Amino acid sequence: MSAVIRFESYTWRYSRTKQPALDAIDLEIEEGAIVGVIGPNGSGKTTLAYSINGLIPRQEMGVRKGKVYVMGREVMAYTPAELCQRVGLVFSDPEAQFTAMTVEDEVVFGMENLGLPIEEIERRLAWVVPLTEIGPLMDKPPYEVSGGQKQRVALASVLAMRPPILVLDEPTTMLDPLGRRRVFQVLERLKREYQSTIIVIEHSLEHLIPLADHMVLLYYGKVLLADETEPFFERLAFLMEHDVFPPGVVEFFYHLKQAGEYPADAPLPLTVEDGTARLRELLGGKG
Amino acid sequence: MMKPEPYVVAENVTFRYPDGTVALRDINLRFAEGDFVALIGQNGSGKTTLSKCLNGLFKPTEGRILVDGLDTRHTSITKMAVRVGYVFQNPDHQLFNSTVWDEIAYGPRNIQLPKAEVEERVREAAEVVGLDESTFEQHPFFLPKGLRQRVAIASILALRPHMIIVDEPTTGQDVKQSLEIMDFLTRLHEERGHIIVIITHDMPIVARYARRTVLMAHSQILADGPTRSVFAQTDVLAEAFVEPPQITQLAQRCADLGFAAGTLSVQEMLEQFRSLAARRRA
Amino acid sequence: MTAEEIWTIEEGEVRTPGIGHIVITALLIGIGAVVGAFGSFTLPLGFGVNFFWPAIAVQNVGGIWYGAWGIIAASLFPIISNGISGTPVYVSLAYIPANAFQSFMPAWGFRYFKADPRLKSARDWWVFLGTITVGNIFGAIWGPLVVLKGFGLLTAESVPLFVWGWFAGNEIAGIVFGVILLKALSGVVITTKTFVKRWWA
Amino acid sequence: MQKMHKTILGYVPEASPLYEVHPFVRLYFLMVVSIFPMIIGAPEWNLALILVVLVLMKYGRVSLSTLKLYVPISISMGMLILLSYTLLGGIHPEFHVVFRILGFPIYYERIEAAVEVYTRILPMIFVMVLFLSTSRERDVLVAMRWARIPFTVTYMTAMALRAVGMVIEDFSIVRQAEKARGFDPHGKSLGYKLRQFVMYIIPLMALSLRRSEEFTKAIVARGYSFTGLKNVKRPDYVLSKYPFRTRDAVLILIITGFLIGILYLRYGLGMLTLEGSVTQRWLRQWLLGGAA
Repeated sequence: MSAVIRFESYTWRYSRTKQPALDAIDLEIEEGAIVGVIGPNGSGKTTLAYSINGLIPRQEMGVRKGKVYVMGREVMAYTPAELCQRVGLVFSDPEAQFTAMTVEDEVVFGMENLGLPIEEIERRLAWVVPLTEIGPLMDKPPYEVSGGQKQRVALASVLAMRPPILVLDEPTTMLDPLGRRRVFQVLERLKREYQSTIIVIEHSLEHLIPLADHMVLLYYGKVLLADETEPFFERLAFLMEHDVFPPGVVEFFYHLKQAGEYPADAPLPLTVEDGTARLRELLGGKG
Repeated sequence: MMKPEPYVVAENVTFRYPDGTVALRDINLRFAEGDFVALIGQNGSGKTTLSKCLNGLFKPTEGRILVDGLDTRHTSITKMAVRVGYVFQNPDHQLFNSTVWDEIAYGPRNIQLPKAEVEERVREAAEVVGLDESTFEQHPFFLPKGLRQRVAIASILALRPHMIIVDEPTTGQDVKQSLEIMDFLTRLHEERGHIIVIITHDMPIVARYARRTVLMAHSQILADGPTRSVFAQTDVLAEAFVEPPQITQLAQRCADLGFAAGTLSVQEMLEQFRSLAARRRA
Repeated sequence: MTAEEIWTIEEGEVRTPGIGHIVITALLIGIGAVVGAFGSFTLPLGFGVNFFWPAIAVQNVGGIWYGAWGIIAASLFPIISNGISGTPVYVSLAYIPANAFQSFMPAWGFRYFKADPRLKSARDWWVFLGTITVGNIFGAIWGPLVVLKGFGLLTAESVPLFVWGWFAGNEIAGIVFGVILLKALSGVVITTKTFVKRWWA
Repeated sequence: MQKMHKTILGYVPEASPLYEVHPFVRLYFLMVVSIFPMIIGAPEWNLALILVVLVLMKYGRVSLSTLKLYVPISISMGMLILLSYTLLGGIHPEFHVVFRILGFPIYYERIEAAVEVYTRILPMIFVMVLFLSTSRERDVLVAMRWARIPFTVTYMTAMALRAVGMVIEDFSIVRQAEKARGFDPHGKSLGYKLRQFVMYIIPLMALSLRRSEEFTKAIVARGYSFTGLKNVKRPDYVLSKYPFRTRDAVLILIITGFLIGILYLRYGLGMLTLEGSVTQRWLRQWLLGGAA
């Protein structure tokens, strides 16, 4: 597998701050991987996202050093139009990205910008609308639908442009649990059926962990840890020192492991299902 | 122990928007001294409407709400504001003064308190939320989001409402910041005796902080009781599309092994595990 | 930042019109339309002329902060706000020069005299008051005299009432709201990329 | 229940025949028919135009209750014109005095002129109400796009219309937030009320400034730039959903025909003026008893 995104001692400092938001980071993201990016607010997660699709440096004022390669080419070597066909970005506040009067207009906006023929637009609509389940909303103003629906509309409008790389910046912060689950279901399908490269910035680890192949911990401008998901969470003490609060199941088994009540060589279960099975093994042995 | 007198009593409250949509249907609810309550449920289940009814911004279409013995329908908004404070979700909607000081002083000045008293209250509210003096002359618009939220809370605290409702205090905050805000609300509750109501989607936060949980769905109250027992009602939660925290789910799936359905923390889970394991070994 | 620096483009600084300016223009139209319609329903004199018209502040600060973009917004939003409050479309269209000029005057004045939008010195205040007054005088003459008289809605004798109504409605609201907005938000606006130092960027 | 379309000014049944008409035709109707009253001087013809608009509304199943919103405005406008033409109209010895109010002469010529102006303004308002109550924001955009107005302009219009809705919503939340802090305008002085009222504008503006940055990023991230892609023609998917039919072309021709006809009648044949109109004769009969 090859790196589809590569940061090379990349630094970005906003001109309004003294500290760099990202400080000489090196990071590679493999094609087809789903990568979860976590870390406290102010760690540079959003800066990372914007640096991949060129909003940084184009729409922000600041100082940039080092390189970011997307599909083998430096970000600045692309025109904005070329880049947005390769990297799709979903923002944390869906409302802030709606500028059209109906959901339909919102979803076709990006495709129109790409200059796609009408037939192709229709074909893509036929794909993305059922995928994100926004069919009944097409005629409504995008800002009048519910929070979870808004986020799916935002996702659809980016997916319709068929970017091979998808970056989601806290896509579920504004959502209730059901809305959150449905967004992750869409990502799940994308992973299964389309092998997209997806980068998700998220606080809600519960949903992220079962989906992610890799995890990255950003901490005040530095990449402190980047690994496959399971080994990543084996270093829980380190993570907790850096303000990562694991979901209950992971934490529970971590404590068991520390106390020698769970085999030291067994992987930590990362989901409720996994945890249930492990717990039954532990207690069922003598039951 | 004497049962505390309810501070807020909602009786058969129905609320209809002018366009006819029913947002609340026949709500009966009491809040008493010592309550620290989480109001949970899907978006659109009526949580925010209910809160706005409790502080008199909306008047019930049917039924009535008594706050501190006063009927919200016949009580001026000023009298309500010093009893039930409501912190809006987006601090940007409620910050409109040009300095932090004026922002916090807005409420006390509005109820025409003498100058010395206004000053005392502003200082106190700022201290409680941890705003230091250097911010007083700054423009709220320039502050980072976390601080803006604190200013918003302080501006409500300065009115010294006995009950404080905070709409989604943790949205957009990372886990550490969320815990800080919640710890600070807990201090208000324990040290100053405020009744606290939080509206939230964050179930681990509910499990950790709220002693009582009110679950809403379809404009009605589906469950109301100690958080532990509300989270134990899996079928009701499912009906409201709410999932309890992961550790609670784990306990519930292993209920047949002897775990309590109302397990709220990893610590409780560990204790149960150890006693179960010990029993098995015996 | 001094007032002089606010309006000077440093060497190597690139300022070009961008999407941000289109978005700002659209949002200014949005605010202006709502605030304008609100004014038209509260203290109307008639035909879109009001005794107190807070939307003038959007025209003033829009021009100061965003130059030509603010002027475009100022010209267009009254069409929406007047339309909602029942002013025929051609009357609204004919008001455009008045509305554009009311926004142009402060926009030009602050740039020409290098005044600070945060209203720091007495001079800044004079530039603000002077330019909005000249703008409002023009508007107050153009609106009632050219448009309303032109459409035959007024007699020559009743024009002065409308001239005074238009002028006072704009002048007072412009000072009250304009000063508040400039003092409160200029500090942030001038540091943004969309702030317009010349006319378009 | 009938399926309804939300329009700028309310709801229209989806089955409304007016909704079948291409949005551009509706915009053309607004722009052209609004000119008619400016050409026509005879009040009875302008009243007839109002009747036509009312019939169209009825035919288009537009709820006539939307008109209620405009009753106060129409009345105050009428009063204003009447005042301007009578009490504020000055002393004119050359005119005929109909009666006096507190010694101030009310002239026949002034009343006549007021009636003419008022009956000109009214149909313009009616045409506007018809347009607003049968068009959605999207229709305005489709109409503009169909007319080949540059995309940047139509897109800005779309965002502006979107911003209107957003600002209205913000406005109501900000007011609630003020109330929640005990702001109660009842029984307070005007100055106090005004000061508080002024407060609204800061959060409204501040929110918009914040959002403008997010909007911009979202638009740029989806590939929109001033110039568009190099060598790429921007397709118009939305427009393709609104086919322009022969019927629409015929309607445009009819509206244009009316415009030409009215221009010819007025300036070619000197008809449709106030002078010699039925209304003028009635007014004279009634107010002057046939004198003059």
